[in-house]
Amino acid sequence: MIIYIVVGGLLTASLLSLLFKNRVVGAAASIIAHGLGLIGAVALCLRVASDGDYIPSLFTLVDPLSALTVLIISIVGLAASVYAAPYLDREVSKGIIGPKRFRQYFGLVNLFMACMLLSVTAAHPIAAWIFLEATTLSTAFLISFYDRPSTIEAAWKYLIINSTGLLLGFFGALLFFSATSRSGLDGFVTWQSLLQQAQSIDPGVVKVAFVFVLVGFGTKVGLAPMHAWKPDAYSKSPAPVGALLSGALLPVALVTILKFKVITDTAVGGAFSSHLLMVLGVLSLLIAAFSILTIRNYKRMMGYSSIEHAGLMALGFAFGGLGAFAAILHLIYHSLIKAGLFFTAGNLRLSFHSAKIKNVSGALKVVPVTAGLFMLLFLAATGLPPFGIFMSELYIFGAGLKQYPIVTIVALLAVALVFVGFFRQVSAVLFGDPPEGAQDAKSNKWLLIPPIVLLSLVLVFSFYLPPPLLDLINEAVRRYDL
Amino acid sequence: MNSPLLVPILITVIYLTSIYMHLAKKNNGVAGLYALQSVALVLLFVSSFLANPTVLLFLVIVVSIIVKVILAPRFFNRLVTRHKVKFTVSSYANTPVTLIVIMFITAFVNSDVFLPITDLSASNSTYVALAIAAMLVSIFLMVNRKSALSQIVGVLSLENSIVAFGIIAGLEQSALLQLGTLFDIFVWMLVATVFVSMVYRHTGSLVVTTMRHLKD
Amino acid sequence: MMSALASPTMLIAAMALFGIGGVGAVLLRKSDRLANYWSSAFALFGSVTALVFAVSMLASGQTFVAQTTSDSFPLLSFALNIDRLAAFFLVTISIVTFFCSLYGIGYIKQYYGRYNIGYLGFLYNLFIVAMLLVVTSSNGIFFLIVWEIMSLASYFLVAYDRHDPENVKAGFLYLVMTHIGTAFILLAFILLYVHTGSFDFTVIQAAMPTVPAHIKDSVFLLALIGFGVKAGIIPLHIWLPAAHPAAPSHVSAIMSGVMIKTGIYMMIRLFLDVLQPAPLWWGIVVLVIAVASCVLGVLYALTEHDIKRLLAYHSIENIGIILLGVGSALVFSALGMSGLAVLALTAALFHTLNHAIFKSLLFLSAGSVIHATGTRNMEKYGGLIKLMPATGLFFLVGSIAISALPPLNGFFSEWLTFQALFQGIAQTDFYIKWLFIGVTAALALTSGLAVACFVKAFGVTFLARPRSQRAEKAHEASAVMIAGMAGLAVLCVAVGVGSSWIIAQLQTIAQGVLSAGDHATLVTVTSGHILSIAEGFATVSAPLLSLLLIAVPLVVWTITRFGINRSQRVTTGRTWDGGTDLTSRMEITSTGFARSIILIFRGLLKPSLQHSVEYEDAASRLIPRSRSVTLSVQDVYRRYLYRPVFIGFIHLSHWIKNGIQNGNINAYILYILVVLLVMLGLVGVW
Amino acid sequence: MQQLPELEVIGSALQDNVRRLFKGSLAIRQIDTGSDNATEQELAALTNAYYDIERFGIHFVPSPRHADMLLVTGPVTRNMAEALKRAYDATPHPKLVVAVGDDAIDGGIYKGSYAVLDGVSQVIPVDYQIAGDPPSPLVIMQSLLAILDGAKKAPKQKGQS
Repeated sequence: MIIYIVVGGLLTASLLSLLFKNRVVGAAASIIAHGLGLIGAVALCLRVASDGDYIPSLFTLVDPLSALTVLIISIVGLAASVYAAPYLDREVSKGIIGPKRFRQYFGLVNLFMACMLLSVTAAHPIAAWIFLEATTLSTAFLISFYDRPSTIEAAWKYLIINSTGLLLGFFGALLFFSATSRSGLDGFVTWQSLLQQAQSIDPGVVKVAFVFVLVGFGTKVGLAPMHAWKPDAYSKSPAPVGALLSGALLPVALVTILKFKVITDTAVGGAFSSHLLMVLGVLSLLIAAFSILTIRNYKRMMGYSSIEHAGLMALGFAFGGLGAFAAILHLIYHSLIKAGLFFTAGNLRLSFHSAKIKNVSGALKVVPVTAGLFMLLFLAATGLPPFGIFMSELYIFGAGLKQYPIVTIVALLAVALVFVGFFRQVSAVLFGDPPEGAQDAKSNKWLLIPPIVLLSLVLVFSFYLPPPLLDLINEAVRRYDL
Repeated sequence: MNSPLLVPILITVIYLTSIYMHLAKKNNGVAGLYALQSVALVLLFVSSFLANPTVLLFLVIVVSIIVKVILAPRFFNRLVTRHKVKFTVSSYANTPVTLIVIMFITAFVNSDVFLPITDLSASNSTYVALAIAAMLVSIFLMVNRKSALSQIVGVLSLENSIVAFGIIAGLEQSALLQLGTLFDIFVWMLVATVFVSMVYRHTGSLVVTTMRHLKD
Repeated sequence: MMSALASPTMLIAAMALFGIGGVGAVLLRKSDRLANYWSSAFALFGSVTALVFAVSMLASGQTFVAQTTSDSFPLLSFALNIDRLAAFFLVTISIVTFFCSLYGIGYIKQYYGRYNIGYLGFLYNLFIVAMLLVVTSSNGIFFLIVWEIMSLASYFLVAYDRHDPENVKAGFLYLVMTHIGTAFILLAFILLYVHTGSFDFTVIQAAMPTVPAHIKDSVFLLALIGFGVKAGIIPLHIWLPAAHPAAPSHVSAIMSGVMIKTGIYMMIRLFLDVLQPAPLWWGIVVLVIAVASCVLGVLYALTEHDIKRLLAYHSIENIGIILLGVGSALVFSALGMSGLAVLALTAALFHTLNHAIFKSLLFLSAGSVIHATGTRNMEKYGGLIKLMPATGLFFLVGSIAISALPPLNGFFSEWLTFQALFQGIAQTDFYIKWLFIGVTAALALTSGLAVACFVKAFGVTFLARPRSQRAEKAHEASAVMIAGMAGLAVLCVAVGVGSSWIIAQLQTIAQGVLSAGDHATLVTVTSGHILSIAEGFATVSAPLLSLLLIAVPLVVWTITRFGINRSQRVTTGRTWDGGTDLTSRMEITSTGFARSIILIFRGLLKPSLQHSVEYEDAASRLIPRSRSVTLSVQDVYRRYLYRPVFIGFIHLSHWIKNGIQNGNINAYILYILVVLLVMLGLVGVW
Repeated sequence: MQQLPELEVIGSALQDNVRRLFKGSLAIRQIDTGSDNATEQELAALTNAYYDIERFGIHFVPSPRHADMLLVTGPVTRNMAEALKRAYDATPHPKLVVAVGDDAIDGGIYKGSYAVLDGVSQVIPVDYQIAGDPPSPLVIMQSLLAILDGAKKAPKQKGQS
């Protein structure tokens, strides 16, 4: 029931913000709904950790990995909605957007959240697909939120590329049913039944199907070379939307791929999917690394950073074993850190009125707290200890080195290059003399609390994983790594 | 599949319409071809319904007709008339090259790679291959054409071919999910047409190549 | 009593003290003074505690092992292993941090109101804690975590004075280089993990016989590069001359004095301990790198006129000298000459300790000079000994020590290194013999150049007349700063005089590292002070030598004063200037001093010599108005290695980015189509 | 050719004195305090191949630091007074100061000019004077001999001021 209540709450919040003109109502309603969502997610995780899969109805199936993803989505979602209210407020006061846009924002964001939750908990692959497609639709208007030519361009690319990708994914998903439809299960196939039937699917079909699924959902994850929409969409959308796209939507799509991967692995062994994931993972890492080196816009940099991390996770799952464990850890860390980075980037944008790196400098002088957070989150994102991504990257490389030395070494060097590029840009943003007209967003502390909370959370998880969380991760690894 | 003659004709229609979309010079023509393709798809549904009549499937057929055959082409035509963009913009490859690429795609689909899939429905393997070819040709439409409208139609045609593939290969889903899919597509269409309008408003044309400002 | 001091509680107490100092400083950040006093005081307490702990560990000879495995993360355990080697490095670190913290109390005052002192205190304490943990950790992951924290803390300290864009750039270069180094270390540890199944050094060591040789070789090379970056070996040194000057001077002292030694520590730990037995070529590689580092390091130092960069290049030189010891130890142990290996390692360890002491002394006194004059450019100094006599004296002591002149500590470790090399020449066969002959020659050259360099550094800075207004108004450092420097200066002398005893102690440490028994003793100390190598091959007595060096001048002076020139009357007049007034322009400059040596080595240094003449009348070019000669030396590695690589990457980046992310949506969809078709094509393969 | 013996005689007498008083080497610093160069010509002639005074142990040195004797020429212009004083200070004890030429003694033909101080003795204590405008080399040598003879008789005479 939990999940339905949460989704119901989100939809109600969506409706409320669309119906009421008062912008406080929408914001308050969605923060409350997201807060409820987080409570629900924690409850769900505890329940799944103690009792195993949670199956409230025919349509919903929450396994450990889904529960983890729900938790991540809820944390990022709550942080984003807490951040969004003061952020949009400030944009309204600067005249960037009209006051009426609040309604649109909160209406769509709640819908977006609901779709993600439904997609990741759906028992049926096609249902998961339907809700994933629905996220594309709800976010398209969020990306074009500022209604300028460039945002329309970004949203158009997002819409077309993702729709194409998702339809390919749909086709791949259909192919997975080739076994089940004949064995009389007719129609309502869940992930579980599909997995049980996996042995009976023709290996040839499974392979082709997985290629389609990987390319299709990989588009949504943002694996190179299907990544092209990412820098555009991330840089043109409002900061909290970027946080949601990177911190919540990416895990949802990745988890969907994993669910298909485990079926594929059961049918044709692990090597096939691993090799494909590895190719895309390394490609993502390399393209991201080289792109970040000379990037000129720090919000686009976030996009490439997401691509890099998606590549790392793909590698982790491809290597399996310790790598899979690390990849799930990485998933958690990445979502929290990247959301925090988007928030600090949003603060920078509010203070400097530009996302171009050449227009931003001396942030340490103008907005010291934001700049400090930006620095720390950057260090966390590029895998410096004591932040957890260091551990997860170490494990991923450790898992891969023996069997795939070249892939691992290339990945390691690419990660180092990402650090160099990222650091180059961060250094340019933080130090130096600030340009004229930059002012401290004197400052609504609610613009700072979400990234601080996320950073603290990462720091806590970097040293200590609460036992239920660890159980969930281990159980997920057991299930998804064959 | 109880009507052995009908299916081949319908699937060929779907395949051919996806090719003609490459060649059409007018936007209305592209919309019309989509309507034709959708009719063929609906007829495929009907043949499936005749074999296995259920209420939900009937509902699917009705909704399909409303969304794909009636609403979608009307949206497109209204877009065309409102923005006075009767002729579609050019494509990257000229007609012979386009045809050669399509030929290669079709040949690729008929190669060994897709053997396991075309064998899913042994009796209809040629038509399964045609459906897949229609898919890839639709994607190629999005690559080749510079018009925003063509890209939307490309996505929709891709969807049509996938559904057609599902019907022929016998991979039909629970009708409830098909309704969900249809709903998605319907919303997608609304969103996409709104976006086409926005694109026109901001760039003054439907040429997607004008949208090349977001680089690096 | 001893066992109480050597208990791990002391170590934990030290860490806690640093922790209180760091966190307290952040909490007290509103008041600059309080934050400074608080953090420095606790750093002092922490250093003393750590020092007491480490010394009593060494004295009692015990080994302390502790381990806490992490519940959350597999393979990670917070494992400490404090053997004699680790304890020795603990001693070195805590001695230096003690005096630097003392000095810092006074030095930090100049940052009041400009920067946040609280964060400085936090980072400073964090930096020290991380260093202490680096030399004690015995789990690869734990090590990497503290290693990176150490790098990160020191990065923030380098970039602390952030209003100077040069410092920011230096910090960038430093963190990038150190991060790349860490990537290599990471790879080395992962490689070891893959082949031994553990990140624990003890487990790895136990499993070493099962590791294939090529893996060991790869680990060696990776670790050499990775730790070499931190140690600053040539050609991985480029961050060092940029970063060390950028940090506040007491931090530079720690970075140059001990942080770069953590790289040496890990090389000793891995090459001579964990990865043993090692093939011969490892030692040869290390020796070659060591020679390059010491010769080039001192040459670049000669060309510098930035006092801290000069000192930083000397750190490279001294790292080279230390590595000569380590490399020889590797060669000897590969040849089965464990006695010689012990001798060489003892020399390396002793030089590590000595360099830590005199280099931090030099950095601290350079810091006082910079504090007083506001510039790091030696051409703007001059005559400072009259204005800041104490600092001048300490700098002189440091200079004598680093120039390896008796009776200060530097002499004895370099002497010991020479002895190890001589033994190498004497006892090895043809090829290795010639290797050692070359290496010895290089070390001799280095020593000579080092003396020249410090004649220049001391002379140009402290002698003659002030060459800038700031130098004329220089003032002596404050009392705490003098106390910090004085302590280290006294240590320079004390370690020099007591070198026989210390070498004997270090020898037991070296024996422990190389698992060589007492029989492998080449260094003997007879009658308490006479140090003898290889049964009388060479002997030296530090106390006698010091006595001699004090007595001879004393005697000479006495005889001249009271014997020869009894009736001499001394009058003090002004300097004879030939009738024209003396100006600072008549003095020799640091560039002028070094010019001839630079020109001798122009093949290596590739200096650029530029003459430019300005004429009164540009058309006729008869009467020059001014004539200037610019002699500059650029780091060749930077110009020919790092820059091209960096520019290449930038070009590649532009190429990839503009090619792929070209803004055309049709192309983007084409990528998807192509990937799809290619992958489908590959289905048959996999 | 008749003069040669005289030169040799004076020279060897000088050499004897120099050997006795200065252990074989008398170092002279010549200071030009604004002379008309006539005296300098004659002093320079002392070192030419004909007189070659160096063979008798008398050297002209570049720095007063090395000098036993200062040969001061010129009427002491105002600008040179300070330099002369410094050179005198820089010369170690014991030292001999000899004013060479009439203008060095009392200003000579420049006497009374606003630009000169009328003689070396106005600035530093003068021990001996060699008259002449200019004195010839031989005269100078003879005078030097006389000076050294005088110095020999009264060795404790200096060391003053």
